[in-house]
Amino acid sequence: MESLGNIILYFVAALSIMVFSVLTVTTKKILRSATYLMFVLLATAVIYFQMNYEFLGAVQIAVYAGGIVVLFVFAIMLTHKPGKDAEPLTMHKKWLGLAASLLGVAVCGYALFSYAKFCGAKITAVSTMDMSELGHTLLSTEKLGYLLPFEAISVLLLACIIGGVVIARKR
Amino acid sequence: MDYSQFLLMPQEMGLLLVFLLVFLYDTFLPQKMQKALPVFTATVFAIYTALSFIPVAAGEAFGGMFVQDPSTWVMKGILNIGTLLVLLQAIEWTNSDFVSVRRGEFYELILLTLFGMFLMISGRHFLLFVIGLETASLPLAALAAFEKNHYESHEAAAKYVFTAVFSSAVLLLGISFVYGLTGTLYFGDIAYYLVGEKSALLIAAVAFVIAGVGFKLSLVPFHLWTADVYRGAPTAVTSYLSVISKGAAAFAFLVILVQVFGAVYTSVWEWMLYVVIAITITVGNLFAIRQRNLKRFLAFSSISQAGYIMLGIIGANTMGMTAMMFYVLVYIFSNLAAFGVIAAIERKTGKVTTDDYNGLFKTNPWLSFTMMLAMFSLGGIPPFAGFFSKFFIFVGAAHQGSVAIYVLVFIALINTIISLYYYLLVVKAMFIRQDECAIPAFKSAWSERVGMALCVLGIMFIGLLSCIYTGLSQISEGVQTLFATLS
Amino acid sequence: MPLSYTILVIAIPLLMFLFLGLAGVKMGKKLTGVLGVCAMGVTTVIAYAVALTYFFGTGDGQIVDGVRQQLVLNDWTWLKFSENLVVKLGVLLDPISAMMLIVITTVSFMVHLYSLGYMSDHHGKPEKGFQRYYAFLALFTFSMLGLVVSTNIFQMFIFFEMVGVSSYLLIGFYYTSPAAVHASKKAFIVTRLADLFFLIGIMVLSFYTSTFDFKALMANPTNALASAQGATFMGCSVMAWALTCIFIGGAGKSAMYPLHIWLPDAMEGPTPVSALIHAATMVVAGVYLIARMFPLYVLEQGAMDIICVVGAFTAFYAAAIACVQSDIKRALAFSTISQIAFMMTSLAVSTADGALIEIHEGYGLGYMASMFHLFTHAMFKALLFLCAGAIIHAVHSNENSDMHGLHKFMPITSIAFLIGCLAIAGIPPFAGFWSKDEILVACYAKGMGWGLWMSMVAGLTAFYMFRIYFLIFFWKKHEIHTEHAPADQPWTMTLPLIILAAISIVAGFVPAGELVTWDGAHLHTQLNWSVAGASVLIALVGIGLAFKLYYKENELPEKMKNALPNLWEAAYRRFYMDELYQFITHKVIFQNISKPIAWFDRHIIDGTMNLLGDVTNSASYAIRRLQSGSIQGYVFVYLVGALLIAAVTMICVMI
Amino acid sequence: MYLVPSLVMFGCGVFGFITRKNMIAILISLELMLNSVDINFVVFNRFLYPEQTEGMFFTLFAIAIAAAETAVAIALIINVYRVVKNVDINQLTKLKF
Amino acid sequence: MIFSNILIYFVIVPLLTLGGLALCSNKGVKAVRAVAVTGASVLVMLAIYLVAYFLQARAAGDTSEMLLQSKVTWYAPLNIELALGIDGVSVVMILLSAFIVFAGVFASWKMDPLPKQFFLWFFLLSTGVFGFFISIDLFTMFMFYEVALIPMYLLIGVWGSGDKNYSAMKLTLMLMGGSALLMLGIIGIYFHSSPEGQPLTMNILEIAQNNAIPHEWQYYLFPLTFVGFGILGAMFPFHTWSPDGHASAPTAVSMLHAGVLMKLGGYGCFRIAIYLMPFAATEIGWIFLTLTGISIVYGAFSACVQTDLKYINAYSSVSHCGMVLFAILMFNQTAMTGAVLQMLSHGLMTALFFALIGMIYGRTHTRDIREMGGLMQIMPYLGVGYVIAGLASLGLPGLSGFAAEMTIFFGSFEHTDTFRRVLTIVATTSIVITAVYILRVVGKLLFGAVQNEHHKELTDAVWFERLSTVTLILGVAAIGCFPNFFAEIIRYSFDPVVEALKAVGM
Repeated sequence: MESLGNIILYFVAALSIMVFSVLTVTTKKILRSATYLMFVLLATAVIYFQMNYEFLGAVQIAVYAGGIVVLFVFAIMLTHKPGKDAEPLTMHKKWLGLAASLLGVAVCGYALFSYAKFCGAKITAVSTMDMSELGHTLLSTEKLGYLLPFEAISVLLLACIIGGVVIARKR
Repeated sequence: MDYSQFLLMPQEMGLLLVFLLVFLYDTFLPQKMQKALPVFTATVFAIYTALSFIPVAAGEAFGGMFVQDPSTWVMKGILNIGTLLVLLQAIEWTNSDFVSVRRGEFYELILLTLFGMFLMISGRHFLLFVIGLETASLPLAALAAFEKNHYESHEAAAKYVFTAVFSSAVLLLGISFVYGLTGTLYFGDIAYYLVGEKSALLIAAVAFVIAGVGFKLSLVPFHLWTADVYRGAPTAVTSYLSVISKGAAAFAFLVILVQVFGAVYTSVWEWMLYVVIAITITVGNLFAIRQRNLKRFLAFSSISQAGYIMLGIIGANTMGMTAMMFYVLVYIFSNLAAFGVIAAIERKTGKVTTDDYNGLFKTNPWLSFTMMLAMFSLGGIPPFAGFFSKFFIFVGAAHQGSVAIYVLVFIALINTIISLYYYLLVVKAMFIRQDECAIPAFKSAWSERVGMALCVLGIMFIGLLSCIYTGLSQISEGVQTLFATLS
Repeated sequence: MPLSYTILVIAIPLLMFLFLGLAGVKMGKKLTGVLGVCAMGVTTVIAYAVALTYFFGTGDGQIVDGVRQQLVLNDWTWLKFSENLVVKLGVLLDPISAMMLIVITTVSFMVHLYSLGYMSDHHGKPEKGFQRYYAFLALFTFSMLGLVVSTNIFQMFIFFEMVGVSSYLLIGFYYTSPAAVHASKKAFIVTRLADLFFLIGIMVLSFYTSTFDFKALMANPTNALASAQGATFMGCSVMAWALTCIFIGGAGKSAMYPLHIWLPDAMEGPTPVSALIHAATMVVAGVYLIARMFPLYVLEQGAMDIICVVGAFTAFYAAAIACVQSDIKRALAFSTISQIAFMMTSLAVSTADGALIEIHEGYGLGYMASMFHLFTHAMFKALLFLCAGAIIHAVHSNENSDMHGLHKFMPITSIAFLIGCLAIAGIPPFAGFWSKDEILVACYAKGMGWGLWMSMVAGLTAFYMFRIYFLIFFWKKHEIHTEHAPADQPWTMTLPLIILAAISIVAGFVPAGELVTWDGAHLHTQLNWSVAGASVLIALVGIGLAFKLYYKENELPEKMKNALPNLWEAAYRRFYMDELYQFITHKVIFQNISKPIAWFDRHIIDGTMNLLGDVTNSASYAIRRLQSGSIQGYVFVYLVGALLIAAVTMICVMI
Repeated sequence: MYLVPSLVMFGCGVFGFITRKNMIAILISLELMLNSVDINFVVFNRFLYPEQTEGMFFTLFAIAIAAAETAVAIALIINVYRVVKNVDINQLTKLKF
Repeated sequence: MIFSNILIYFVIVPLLTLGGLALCSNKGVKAVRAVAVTGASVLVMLAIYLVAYFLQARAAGDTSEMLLQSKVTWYAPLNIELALGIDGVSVVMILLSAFIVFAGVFASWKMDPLPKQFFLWFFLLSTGVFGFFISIDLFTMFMFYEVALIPMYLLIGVWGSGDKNYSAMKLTLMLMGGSALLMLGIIGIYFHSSPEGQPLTMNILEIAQNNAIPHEWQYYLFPLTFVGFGILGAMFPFHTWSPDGHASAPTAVSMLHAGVLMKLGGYGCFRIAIYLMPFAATEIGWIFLTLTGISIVYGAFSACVQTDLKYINAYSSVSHCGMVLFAILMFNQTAMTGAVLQMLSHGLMTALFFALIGMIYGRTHTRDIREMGGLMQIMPYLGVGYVIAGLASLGLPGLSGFAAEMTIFFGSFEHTDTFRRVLTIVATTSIVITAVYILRVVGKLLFGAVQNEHHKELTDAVWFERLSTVTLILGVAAIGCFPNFFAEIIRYSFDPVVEALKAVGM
């Protein structure tokens, strides 16, 4: 795991996450913003893969990069008006945003990095979870089993579907 | 795979069953029968509510992820009652012209959000809790946008959904910190790992969790969406948002704070909550003073009421828990009575400001009477239920015993005077002010009247009948394990 | 007649008051008047019977060892303050109260009778409040009788208040006249102020002696004084303070300087009322109070000295003012003040050197003289006032400039008035001579200076009385202003004049020394011829002077007035005492205390309360921007709020 | 160290949320925030508690939740677009004070 | 069974009256009056019976602190009971309330508009008042206390006059502010009501018995409760609701408020603040003693320059009620007895005043004394009534004020320390100032020439007005003539509290 390749890969992924994140929120063109988001999400998936959470990585790509970003693009297309994509930021808002995000980063960063456990924590034993095990856990009713959340999220999705229908209906 | 564990959650299952019935009715029955859908829903839900008070076996399911105990049972019952009242009051509205096409969805969404709240109440695992929370909030955005012919409705929905998602991001961040600290998401286990913990990460985690749940409860400074959404959303949805959603969040909050973070009560969150409560009550009241739109007004009033509800939590004792549940119950009746009147009048005349209510007593004495009782109850005037709930909540808080709590109670009491002021403004408009063009006399629909009558009964008798409080007290005494890790 | 009937003397007027007050409106005038007079007549008869029985009877332990005892006849608990301090209402008979019963009932009866005529019309119009008038008269009579028979100092206080109120009601009888209303208000408030001191005095006294009861107090005055041994306040013993305060209470009722200002104004009331209340009875309540507590006062020389000085000064002061008044009732009022001051002084010149046993010569004499003078003065001053009433009734004016030369028109009145004047001037054998002589003797006993001073005042008395007399009845020919020529009044008014005149002639021969003494024992007095002679001489000089100046119209008075215009003006304006009071009440109390307090209340206290409301409102207004309507703003507040909570807690917990 | 990207991502999300005018851009910022939380979970799971998988599962569900949220939000945005004919967040300030 | 206790009927009867009124139709004013009169009469009869019962029980040698005790557990988890009981003080207070309610009904005979609603609120208020006096449980006392307060808002707001919105709001908020302090105080007392380990209680007698409130807590709780009740008792500087409130309130409401409601303040101060926290009372009572001393003189001086009849009375009430609290803080039997006598006296007398003012106002439509004059000629009945009320107020023997004030002064003077004595002397000066303002108003209002020609056409009182005032005048005279009857009922009720005070070194 701790091979140089892995490290380089990680750095590439981490760097692209950071760079594209910044680009996502600073670019003036909305469509580009969505594209950068996709890069961020893909880079995230890379990190997941790198940590041996293949399933998670796959879901990330499928749902996020594949689903959500496409949704975004559709939405942009639907609402986009040519020539109106330039959105100059007011200075006032910029400072507010910067202040809030810096404060957030500072507080969270301090909280995370002051926590002793994290310093020097290494990836130790790498035990991959195979698909069947994962599936069983997902449908288990024991402790550390996720049947109930699984069912619950189906209700959530159902609710969101109905909600979407309500919203989307013309009348 | 022990699916019998689902039997431990009869209330949730029942609710889903009601949902299914409504769904099937809505989907498959012919158009001409659709008009009866609201009544059908209300009836079925009433039956379900009555059944939901059948005591259920306490126990854990899904490895401790889901807990059914007397307190969750009664809390769900309380929410059922509230929802029933909301449904009753909504009947007439959902049959109105612009809404009737979508009335089926209205009921379905209400039921599903209620299900989400049940998960919040009973969930003892952060994942389940978050799912519950989302189920309880996302469809509400759709509900807020229900009145398509009103611009405000859209704006309200947008505001709601953006802040909701943002707050859920913050909540998730907090939970991720908790996970980082303890490596588990089961409430009981977290508490175990947190004993003696005192790190910046924990503090950040607690703050973010408070922020995330505080959003639902609309605590200051996480409250700013409240007024706009209440104002913009259809009144039925507003009333649902203001009481049911709040009640569920309050209970879940109690569980999280006491059970998960109980070990760090004095060291971390007591003072956080202290400040939050103080400013919540005060700011809510200060905003409420100037409101002329009754829905906005009730939004701010509900913010300060949330502060009072939190007083039951900050004491972190069974007395406070009893008081909190009692408060929620009373609050449901009081607030729904107010919203019932507002909804009825809004439906008939479209008027929602205090000035429109001038001279209402002359033309519509019963509505004014109901409204007055609601205001008095919210303001904590005996012999109405609100007085008792306020008193008990103060007692519950003061039971904690520190001087700081007494100061907090004092602040809250001073605020009751401010709140009384604006509640009396409404009473003044109805009873004292005269207006040539007062709202003309009209007859409200039977369903509204039943709803309001139930509320009035509740306001009048919940306080006087001590058995309710006593029962709640026994129940919270019975779940003392919740407070086991309290430091 | 059994002494226990005394209670009737008090009860009948009370019942009359209630009856006339409640049912009077429904009754005719005649009936009311006759009923009132009859009731008063019965009361008078009973009072005489009781008093005579007391003075001359011997039964029931009235006299023990040659000393006439104080008898407590009824004692009903009215209110219990604490185990010791119990307020009782009862009847105490002793020489002075028995004497006062006679005085009060006599004068009251006369006035009742007189009023039948006097009050039947008011400046020619039928009097509307006739029933009310009789009810109030009965109330006053009741209060005054209750006062004199008080068994304890608190009962005395109660009835002090009661007579104050009756006086208030009667002065303000013509309530449509602003002057009368003002006068009644003034009378009440001034006496109330005095009563405040009375109350404080009672509080102090009763605190140390643990009793209100006169009998208990007077039985052993040394003990009573000793109970406050060592307790001092501002260098004087508390008992001296207490007794002084009580004296101030009495001084208020008895119109001693500087609390006399209400009495002249009180003449706004109907004249019979002035005769009854403001000449004969109520105004002597203060003297009576001191006399009642005489054993205590005598042992507290400091208090006694104050009384003495106040009395002597007031006597002169009032007499001086009386010399220049043109309103006959006012002049008589100042004369009353002066005469009461005589009584006060007479009481106060009594001294006891430390122990009660060593009786000074003037000790018992002053007391006796004072009471005797009280008695005679009541009679002749009532006479004078009733005469004045008759005159006023005839000419519808109080000013002597409207009178002059009435002798021809009202001979009976004139003669009665002359008798009154002679009596007050102290010409033998009229009543005033005897009593005033005793007073002067007592004064000379205290010291030559006191005696001379009081003799001079006596001379002044003769002068001003005859000045009035001459100005009314002679001076010049009467000019008829009204439709009818003035004439003697109907019998109801004339009869009392005659009776009182008769009493004024003979009252001096009452053996006061044997009947009215401080300890109930006989006091053998004899006329001190040197003092008597001197005083008669002075009186004659005064009368002569008055005759010279005022018998016939001449320029002399005007010249005198012009010679000392300031003095005359000052005396006419009563040495500006009213202006001083006016200044204190209106400028100081109303303008500088009440108004600022009211302002403070409205603007500061109430303003603070309103400010709280305003601050809340403006705070509400100030923070409304928070609710900007922008989602991003909301989220910003949300996030910063959460982060701040976290950060602050971190700082607090970590440090 | 693995948390730095997530931290930056979260910060960017906040920044974007507060500064952008376009509602869709705001939603994109939100996605960043949600995603950063996911990374947190995964990193914690892998580095601190590798023996179990709760973080991973939480992320799994969180992705689903995020998807649902996005769907509802986008539906609403489009709905708003229908009414006010643009997606400028500053339009949504009619309800205030 | 609690229903066998006569006391509970003091709450039930007004409630039944409420029910009866609710059943009346909105149109028929006759039925409303009939129900109201019936209710009020029953209350008076009950009260008289209660006095008789009390005297008989005491005469029979029943020396327990509270008579007619009975209790029903209400909120078991908090140990809240519906505990009833009366001592002499409550008995006379109930009597007073009953009489004033009775007189108030007649004073509002012609209430317009909405007579039914008026009486509904009116009787709700009386329910609170009676409930307060019969309770010996902190919670129920507090509850009834607030029940009595809130109808005030509507009674003033709807049926008042002048700047009624402002006054009603101010009155309600200030009194509710007081009750907020009170609630905190009660909660504090509750949590220290028993020694460690024993169940907490709300029962006043038990709390007093336990005497477990730590001294350092008493320092906080005493001011809270005292000021809480003191606001209702119009204690300086929290009296400002009183002038405005009274000025705007309709007649019967002013009567009830000044006559009864303000008494709740004094009663509560004694029953809760001092009785339960004797230590703090002795330690920091002097602060409040000073304030009440100021109240007495301040109120009187303020009244001197007012021109509105009701303001005069309101300030006069500040002065008189200050006397009540002043006497209560003197901590001895005599003064405290005087305080209760003063409550009775002030209750009746002020009610009488307000009744008369209401009747005069109803005729002249002004309360400004500068615009009136010579009313005695026009309406002699009301004039005489006013003079009697005035004389009672300035302390004429034979009317109620005198006996009460004297008892207070003599009781207060029993203290030997200079501070209290000086205050007592200061307080006594009020009798002069009172005379000044009373006579001023009587002189301007009733005497002198008629100021306004229109007033000459006015009529005198009619039968129900007469009945109302006569009831009160009789009460005033009864207390004035036979004060000992009342004092004897009251006096021994103070034994427990005086003993408690002695125990802490008073």
